[in-house]
Amino acid sequence: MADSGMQSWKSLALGCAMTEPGSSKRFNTGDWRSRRRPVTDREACIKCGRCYILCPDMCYSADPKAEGFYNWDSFYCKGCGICIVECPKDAISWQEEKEEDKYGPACGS
Amino acid sequence: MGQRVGLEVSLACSEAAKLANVDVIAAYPITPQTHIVEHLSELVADGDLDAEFVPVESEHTAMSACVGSSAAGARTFTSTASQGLALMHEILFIASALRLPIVMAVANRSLSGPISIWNDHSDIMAERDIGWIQYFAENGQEVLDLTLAAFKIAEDKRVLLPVAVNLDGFVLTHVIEPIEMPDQSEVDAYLPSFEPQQKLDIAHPISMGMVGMPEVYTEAKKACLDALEKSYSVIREHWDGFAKQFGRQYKPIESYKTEGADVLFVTMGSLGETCMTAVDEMRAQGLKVGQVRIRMWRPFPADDFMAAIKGAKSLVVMDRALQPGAVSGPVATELKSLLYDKGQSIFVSNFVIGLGGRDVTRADFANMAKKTMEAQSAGKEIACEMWGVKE
Amino acid sequence: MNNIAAKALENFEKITAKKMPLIEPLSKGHRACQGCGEVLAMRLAAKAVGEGLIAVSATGCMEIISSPYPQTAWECPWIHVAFENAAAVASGVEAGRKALIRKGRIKDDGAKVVAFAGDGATADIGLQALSGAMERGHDMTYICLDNEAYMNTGIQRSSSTPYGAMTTTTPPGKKSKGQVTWKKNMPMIIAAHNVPYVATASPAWHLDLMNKVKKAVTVPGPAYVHIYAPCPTGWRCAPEQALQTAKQVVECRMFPLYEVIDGRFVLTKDIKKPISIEEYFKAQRRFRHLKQEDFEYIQKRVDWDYERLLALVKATNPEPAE
Amino acid sequence: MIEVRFHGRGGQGAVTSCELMAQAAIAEGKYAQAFPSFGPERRGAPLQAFLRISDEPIRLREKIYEPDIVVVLDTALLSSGNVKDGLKPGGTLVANSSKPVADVRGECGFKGRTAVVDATKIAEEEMGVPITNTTMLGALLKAAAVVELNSLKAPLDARFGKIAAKNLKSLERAFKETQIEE
Repeated sequence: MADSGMQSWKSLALGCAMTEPGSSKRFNTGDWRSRRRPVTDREACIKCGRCYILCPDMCYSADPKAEGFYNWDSFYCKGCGICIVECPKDAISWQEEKEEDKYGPACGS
Repeated sequence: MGQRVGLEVSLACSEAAKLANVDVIAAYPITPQTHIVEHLSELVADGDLDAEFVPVESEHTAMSACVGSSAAGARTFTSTASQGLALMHEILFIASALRLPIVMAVANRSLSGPISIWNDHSDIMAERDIGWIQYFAENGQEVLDLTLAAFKIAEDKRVLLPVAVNLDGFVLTHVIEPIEMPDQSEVDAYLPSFEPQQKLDIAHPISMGMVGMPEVYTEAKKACLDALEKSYSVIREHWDGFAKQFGRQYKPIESYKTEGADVLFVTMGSLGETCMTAVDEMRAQGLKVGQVRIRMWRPFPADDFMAAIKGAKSLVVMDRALQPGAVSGPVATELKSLLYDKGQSIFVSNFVIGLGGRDVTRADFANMAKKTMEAQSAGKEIACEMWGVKE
Repeated sequence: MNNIAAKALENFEKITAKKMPLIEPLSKGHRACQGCGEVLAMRLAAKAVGEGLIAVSATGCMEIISSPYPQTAWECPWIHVAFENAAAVASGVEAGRKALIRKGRIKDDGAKVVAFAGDGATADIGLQALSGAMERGHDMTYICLDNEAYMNTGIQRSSSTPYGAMTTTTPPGKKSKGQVTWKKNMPMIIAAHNVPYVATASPAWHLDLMNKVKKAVTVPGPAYVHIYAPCPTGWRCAPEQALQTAKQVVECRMFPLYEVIDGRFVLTKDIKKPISIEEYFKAQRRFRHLKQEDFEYIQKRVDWDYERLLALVKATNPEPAE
Repeated sequence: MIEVRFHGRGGQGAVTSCELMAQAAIAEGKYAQAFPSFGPERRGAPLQAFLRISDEPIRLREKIYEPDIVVVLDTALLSSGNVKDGLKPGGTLVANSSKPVADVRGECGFKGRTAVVDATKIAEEEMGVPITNTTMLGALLKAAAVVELNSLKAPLDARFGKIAAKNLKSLERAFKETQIEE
């Protein structure tokens, strides 16, 4: 069972282009994290949005149910810790994480 | 009908690009191609051609810019020669892999070292595997016609591959000869505007030039290979269409006095016409010789070639480029491998001739035919002989 | 000196924390290393350009991590051709669109052609194509994401690697101190092309970075933005410290933030009380082998460069007549 | 010939584990091969590394599709499904996990011979870093005496210099603490 093609050559777009923009969204980089995840304490959070704007993997998105706060996305977070260092109020901190919890759906803090 | 003018062949090439109403020309000067791009810049400067003329800083950038403009959906033309073509080498493969219908005129000139600005085919022979459609013009009219047809072929949805039109440096580019200049209306009837199948468009974003992971690279190459192989019939179709529109018919393999010929010369490019005259003279002396000219080089028209040489006893194959360390010259190697596949054991002699601008005369053809017949009857082979080397 | 950029930026609308574009032309799921400062800088830049971005990448980390078939992280039109021709391809895209718009074949959708390339692709192998594109005056923006070495191939030195830094091809040893040449000053080289807008930026000041990119695409003609891009993997420092490093490099005056608007040098942040070079080097193992005399040499050279920049600011902004 | 496939992440040293084992085997006069799964490894991204050891010259350049042993350096990879693919019947799974063998088997759906050790804990206690590549070699040697343990000393010294001793200690501890169940 040597390497085989992933799709028929006839099904490739012209010039092997990728015609679905942002198809990487289906790729789980969350499993790159090991043993811990960043968690936001919304009491301390001042809604400055630095975690949202400074995350290299765009894991934070506005929480529709709580104006100004941000949800964290387990599916993409690689556990780099930039948000923890850059949060002006140290509202984000590491929390131990068991393997099975990693693949939960995108969840709020 | 167009009108008949005396025109330098280079300018006929530029006129073809103008008649095709190209959108972008990105080119860098190099002898002997320079007149093509100079004339284009004049046409643009005078408003005779509405196009962006991009005076790039190198041929590597010329082809890169052509990839960019073609990917943006613009009809794109460039031309180069020798070292310039060599400098484009890396990007030529990518242009075909991205299926971009760029048209390029190559004013064939030898490759350095030593540096030589004169004519032979070593530049294009070094680019055999780039995945482009490649064909040869043999005189000025053919340069204009085949450049026009190149856009039609390249942009056909069944093809969508770049096309290289080869014309011999100096021997064609710098010659004034009669050119039948078609009317714009005739050209517009033959060549519709370019409607790209996919392009860089913020309304329909796509990613071009992705990393070809091991799981897809083979299939990506197969798709391009298939397009090049299938382009054969589309080229025939559009050459026939050209004949209906303009009255001049082009075929993948052109034959001359092959009926009843024992010995056939095989030529490419501008040597063809001198060789035809040599055949006339030899026929007059009762020698059974004829000539086959390879116009379509990639994809190689195997069946047409086999049909054209039916009945011949020996082939005198002209190569105008060396293949150092190989069994024989590039064209001869191609033909011998084809003959082997077809179980044909026809005698083949191979001469590398006309390197670096050295002239090829009718006498050369006569002597090569004589030498071939002598070798064949003596049971000796001429695997690859450099013709006319001063010992 | 003409004032193309100044005129175009007259009523420039700044991006602020409140007025932040929501669009993300670079999407999630890309494969950058944990804590990659370069992908963050590219994300911010793409976000600043917004709707009309047409991106042209050079071969390099950002191209590889964002386009392993079939996963593309690009939500906007994107093309990658080769390593040394991002500027050339971009100039072709710009020329193609310009002709098609003029000939009425496509409508002017206001798209912005932006090239993204690393420091190697910009300062070394692609310098010629960049110089050509800038000199020809194409309406395009070129963004150099400078992580100070060839990271995609595994941390080899480039002409943009800082003096003294360890890379796999400038290893410190008995006979060597690491990189022995001074970092090539790309922004100055491009400014010398009389390009209407040149700027340097750091992701530590993300709004400044985004506004400079937005200005670059607003100014007609060629524009160049040189962005410091921390690389924890390549510089051997902790991923979470990426933006602290991006702050310190500016605060120690090694990477001054400024703009060159129609040839006028405008300092973004004048670092009056710089931190020491050692302070900046401390968190990065790529500098760990350096000694005191190295720090002194580097400090002298950094100060000299900074004084020269201040002189340029003064020289190109004459005092208002009394 | 014995074929071992290592699973780890960019930056965890899976390739180094293979290289150390190959060097040890070669020092013992055997033939060996160690190579990564070629590709743009990124820090954190899952990757594989391959090891072949044999008494005869090895004339194979394929990847390893049917390993005799699979070594999993990163616990998270156990549940990503493909670690056990192609494992030969009677082959052994060697895993870094703090859980008992039964849970490890459950996590990656493998019923065969399994060796488990909490390499992360050992590595942190012995070396202060959760890098498990050398520690897991102890578990590998416990699972199969592919090379002599002390053949690894020289390669470890050459590779890690001053911190080689700590690596060796961590490796030896893993050797002792590895639990194996048929």
